[in-house]
Amino acid sequence: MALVNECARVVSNEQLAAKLYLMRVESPEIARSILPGQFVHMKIAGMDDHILRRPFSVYARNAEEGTFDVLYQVVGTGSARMTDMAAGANCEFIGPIGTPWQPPTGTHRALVVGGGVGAAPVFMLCEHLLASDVDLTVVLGAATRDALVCKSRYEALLGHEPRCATDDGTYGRAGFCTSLVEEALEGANAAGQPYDYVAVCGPEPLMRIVARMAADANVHCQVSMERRMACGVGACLSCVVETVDGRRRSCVDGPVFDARKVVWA
Amino acid sequence: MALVNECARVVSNEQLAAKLYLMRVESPEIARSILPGQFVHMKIAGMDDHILRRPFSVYARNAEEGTFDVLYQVVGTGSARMTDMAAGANCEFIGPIGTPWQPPTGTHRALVVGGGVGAAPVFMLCEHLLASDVDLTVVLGAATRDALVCKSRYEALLGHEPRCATDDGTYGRAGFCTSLVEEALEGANAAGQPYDYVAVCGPEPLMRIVARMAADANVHCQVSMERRMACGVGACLSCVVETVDGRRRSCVDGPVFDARKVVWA
Amino acid sequence: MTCNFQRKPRATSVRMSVNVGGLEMKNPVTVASGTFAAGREYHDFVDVSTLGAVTTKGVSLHGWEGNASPRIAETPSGMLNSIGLQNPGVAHLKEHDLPWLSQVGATVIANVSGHSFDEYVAVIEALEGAPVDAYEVNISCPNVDAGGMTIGTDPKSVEAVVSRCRAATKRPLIVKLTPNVTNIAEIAVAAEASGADAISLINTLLGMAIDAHTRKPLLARVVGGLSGPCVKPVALRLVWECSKAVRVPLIGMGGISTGTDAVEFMLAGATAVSVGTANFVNPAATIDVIDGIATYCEDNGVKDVTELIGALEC
Amino acid sequence: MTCNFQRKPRATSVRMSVNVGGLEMKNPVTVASGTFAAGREYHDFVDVSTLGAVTTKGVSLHGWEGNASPRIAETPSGMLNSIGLQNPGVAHLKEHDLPWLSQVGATVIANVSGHSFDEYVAVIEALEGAPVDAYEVNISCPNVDAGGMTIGTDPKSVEAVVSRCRAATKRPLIVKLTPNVTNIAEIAVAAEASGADAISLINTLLGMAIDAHTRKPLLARVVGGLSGPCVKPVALRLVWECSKAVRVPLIGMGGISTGTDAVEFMLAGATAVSVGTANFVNPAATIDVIDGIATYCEDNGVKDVTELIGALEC
Ligand SMILES: Cc1cc2nc3c(=O)[nH]c(=O)nc-3n(C[C@H](O)[C@H](O)[C@H](O)COP(=O)(O)OP(=O)(O)OC[C@H]3O[C@@H](n4cnc5c(N)ncnc54)[C@H](O)[C@@H]3O)c2cc1C
Ligand SMILES: Cc1cc2nc3c(=O)[nH]c(=O)nc-3n(C[C@H](O)[C@H](O)[C@H](O)COP(=O)(O)OP(=O)(O)OC[C@H]3O[C@@H](n4cnc5c(N)ncnc54)[C@H](O)[C@@H]3O)c2cc1C
Ligand SMILES: Cc1cc2nc3c(=O)[nH]c(=O)nc-3n(C[C@H](O)[C@H](O)[C@H](O)COP(=O)(O)O)c2cc1C
Ligand SMILES: Cc1cc2nc3c(=O)[nH]c(=O)nc-3n(C[C@H](O)[C@H](O)[C@H](O)COP(=O)(O)O)c2cc1C
Ligand code: FES
Ligand code: FES
Repeated sequence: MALVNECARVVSNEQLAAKLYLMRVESPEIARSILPGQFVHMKIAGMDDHILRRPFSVYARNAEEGTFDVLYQVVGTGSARMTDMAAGANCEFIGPIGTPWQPPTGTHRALVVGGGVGAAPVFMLCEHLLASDVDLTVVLGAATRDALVCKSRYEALLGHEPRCATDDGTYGRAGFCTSLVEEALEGANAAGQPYDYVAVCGPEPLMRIVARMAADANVHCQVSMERRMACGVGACLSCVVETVDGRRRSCVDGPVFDARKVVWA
Repeated sequence: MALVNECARVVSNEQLAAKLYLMRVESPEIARSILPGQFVHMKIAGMDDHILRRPFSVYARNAEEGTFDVLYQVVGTGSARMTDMAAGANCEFIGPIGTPWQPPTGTHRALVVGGGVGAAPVFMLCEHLLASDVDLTVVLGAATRDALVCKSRYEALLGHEPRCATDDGTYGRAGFCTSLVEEALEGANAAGQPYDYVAVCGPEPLMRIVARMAADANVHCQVSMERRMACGVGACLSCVVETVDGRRRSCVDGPVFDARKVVWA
Repeated sequence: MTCNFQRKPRATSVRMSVNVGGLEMKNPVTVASGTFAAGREYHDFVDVSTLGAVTTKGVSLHGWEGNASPRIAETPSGMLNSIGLQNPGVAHLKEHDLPWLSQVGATVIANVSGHSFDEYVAVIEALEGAPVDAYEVNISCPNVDAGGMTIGTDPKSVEAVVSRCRAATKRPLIVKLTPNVTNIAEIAVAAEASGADAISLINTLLGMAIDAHTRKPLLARVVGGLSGPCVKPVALRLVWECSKAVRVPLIGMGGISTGTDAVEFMLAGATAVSVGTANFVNPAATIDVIDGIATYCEDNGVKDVTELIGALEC
Repeated sequence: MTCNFQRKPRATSVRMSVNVGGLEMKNPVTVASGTFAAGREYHDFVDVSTLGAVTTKGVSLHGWEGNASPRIAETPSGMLNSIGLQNPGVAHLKEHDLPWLSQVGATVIANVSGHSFDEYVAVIEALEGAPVDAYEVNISCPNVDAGGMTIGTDPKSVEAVVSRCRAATKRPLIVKLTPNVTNIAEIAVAAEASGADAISLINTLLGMAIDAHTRKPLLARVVGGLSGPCVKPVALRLVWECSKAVRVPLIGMGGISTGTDAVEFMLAGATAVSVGTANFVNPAATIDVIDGIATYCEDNGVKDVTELIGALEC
């Protein structure tokens, strides 16, 4: 799929929780062609002294209406500036970029883990897995109850609640969601119905631990690696990830990598 | 009068003609204390890669309501950005800066000349002269009829039309307003009622010619010199004007200078 | 909601071609090495055969793995990078990139790196049979410990490496200078005297960024190279100084994002220009720069773009 | 609609004082010479007696008239200036400015300029009886033809001028370096070896801006000095390199606008910092920087601001 630089229009941009926002943009080319796990590289208007684009995963898309959603967290200048963008504002996206999630062919049971805003980049994967009749377990982690902003969409998709953990115990399991992951893996093994695919997106320590657990359980695992990016299209080598095959660009050789290939920091 | 850096609020901001806008801001301290000919140094929000402030003369003020007006022309990045500022927007002004117009004590007849947006910085001077019962002639020049945006305010102030010239002949005298100035000076001399003060603000060639005419007619003349400014408060020496007394800062030793002191480029 | 696919420069009556020390370019715009890979990554946005030339990422003999991450940081109107010349080696370039560039019809400048004088020569020798139109010898990379910038700051070592490269090829030889020197004219003169057909500048300014919160540098390698609009005033000054010091043509770069920026470099004395960091912001920046130069020429009655070279009035 | 009149730093429990080569500063923040005149122009906004020190505009023996206009140009996240050290001479400083500074209770660093080694010494001698707390010898101005930067780029002339200034005074002697050199460490070592009590850096980066439309340089003098946020990465790198090369304290500057910027310079090795171009943007920038440093210290459990000096982890 060829990359495009699409001049898009903000459809809506609403706050979901402290520092968490959902932006919907009209961007038909990208909406049409983006695959689960791919991302867009956004030029945020009006921050002329900050020259670089910002990469964001696509949370969901509506190919017919030509829109896609980005779930974003305010962490710095660019994401703060995004909160000011009203419906009708213009912005540019390069996309669709990167490797999509690739469940092994013949996957029957999959475990999908999203930590923090990492819940967004795995949502389209879950849609895809369900459409392929895969038996799906979803684990979501967040710092606190209010930050579990993707839960309702997952509920609607799954027909039941995803398994949730909050660091502060205000919802679901108290503590990190890795304990839920461990239980899921063990439970499946005990039931003689092991997972054949784990996908995880979230903070790097979370991904490292889940990758380890999956390896121990002998389940194929993919992770989505974030790096600071300049070009976002594979040209500048800003964004490399250490892998057993050497340094690989997270923008186009990833962001989705086979977890066994990643050399964790 | 001490300088302040006032955080002000835009009250209105409307287009008057091609590339000409009028902005009214609420800025009580500056509105209260500014004198005719002084200016403000504006920090335009949201152009972070353009770090310098922009100097603007004050066109009019309302001390009671705490507002003042700036008439501005779109010439570059900053002035273009200003056109986007809606009512309620914030901006910062340092002011009131610089030397005011100083008609000699005992002035009876004054000639005031404003070329282009230079019509604005002399308006408060005209108010002051009329309040002091000075016999006042106003000459305005502009490129074309539509650019004579100050005419109606002058009409209301004077009770009659100011003398106007347009470069393209679409209103008043065709050609540069210097011919009107020459006629006024000669007429006054011929009538044995010479002017005792000429004030001129506009493009430097205009000011140079009017200064020459005033000198020839032996009338005290003041001019308002614009320079690119960094600090705007007299500290950086960016803005010097060549004078017979050496290089002088246009921001605080000016912008209003005795025309005979200026060494024209 | 508009997308442009594989843009090409628009038609113009202006004569746009330039000759850079024997290298014919259809217009004065190439890309800055390391910001455009070997063109393929930008071919969705820009028909790379329509550029004056594609300058490839720096290549060494057997390849280098570059520096640790993080490798970039954003700074006011610019960025720092410490990629460290990661590259898979000259054989890979010959096998994978040059055939593709040749097939799409691109003019190619191969940017050459080395840890030693011998390595520079070996890379050129390896490329002599390959479809390359000119070499750009990078003696100015601030991100490697041996070779790179250390060679480019001393006229003696500049002479040594340039004359050896000169002996290795008859193709146009461009020498790329670092701005991190006291006296650029002295370096440029040394390069010219040793056989350079053209000089390109600037490589990045050495800089550093710190995260006050973590008390750590933002780059794993601590220091890196500054590029983007913030360096434009320094780059223009160095191009102007070089243009007064040497007769060979110059390729100017440093913060060029628009046609107007490019015109400024040409007025300061550059025969051609490179677009670097701007590609990251606007993937079709190269075409916008070419079109912008054409517009400037049309608006100002310039029939041949070469009229701009060194036309600064001062 | 708020105005602040003559701001002072807010109260803090953090120990804010620093000693720069014998100069006691109540906090680490002074102003960059030439951006604050002798303080009076900013006293409506900032109580200048509350600054670590006021560094005065460069002064020569009999005064200079500086360069022609235009003298400034805006550039991406920065500005160029070619003021050319316009100043009314040391007698004027002694008569008009130093008494005022002394009366308001300011700590004073006098920035000293000269066209010759003799002139630097003569200016210092003229100031020896005056209320000055330290000298900053500017061997780095890019905007004058004689003296200035030409002295500051060669270790030999640095040694010559610094040792002569050293002999002329027992007061703290700060030497201000130019960034336009290949090897800053070599210059800093020369200054230290010749008796400098402290080193300040950076002066401006030499740059240029062109108006493509008129085909003329934007500065009458063609080239000028680049300052503001755009130079911060270069300045930080040079401070860090100097901090590894010398033992004397450093005053860091170049694009500092916020407390966080100042902390970054201190982490890189500066004992104090100067606020320059930022004053033009925000006339109370100095106070915001002091308060910002205090906030950083409070938030990070730093009881004494000197704990920050050189505390970069890398
Ligand atoms: C492939 C990919 C997909 C992403 N998807 C999402 C998403 O769906 N939702 C979301 O909220 N965020 C996502 N991110 C992270 C997002 O790109 C950064 O939060 C954003 O760039 C920060 O910009 P800023 O200007 O607000 O922060 P800055 O002011 O630039 O920096 C603030 C902090 O964020 C860190 N940071 C900056 N850029 C990155 C980056 N590219 N990766 C990681 N950390 C960074 C900086 O080191 C700094 O600590 C993704 C990143 C990548 C690489
Ligand atoms: C004391 C004073 C009073 C002024 N009063 C007014 C006023 O009432 N109304 C009005 O429209 N303009 C006024 N100006 C001019 C105004 O400051 C400039 O038009 C403005 O700064 C341009 O900013 P910009 O970002 O739009 O243009 P830029 O993009 O910065 O530059 C565009 C062009 O304007 C020129 N320019 C930039 N700054 C100045 C400057 N300070 N003086 C002269 N030319 C400049 C540049 O050289 C360039 O050619 C005044 C200037 C001064 C010094
Ligand atoms: C990410 C990145 C990688 C670079 N790699 C190289 C390189 O391999 N060889 C080289 O000569 N210059 C390299 N450079 C320097 C650029 O070619 C150019 O000289 C510099 O970035 C200034 O131009 P710009 O401001 O337009 O980017 C690199 C620059 C960047 C930003
Ligand atoms: C308008 C202006 C005038 C300056 N004059 C002097 C001077 O007289 N003496 C001097 O040592 N440095 C002078 N400088 C350099 C500053 O002191 C400082 O080193 C430089 O601007 C970098 O700091 P900044 O980015 O915070 O401005 C001047 C800088 C500017 C912008
Ligand atoms: S961001 Fe440029 S290669 Fe990945
Ligand atoms: S603008 Fe700084 S002295 Fe006038």
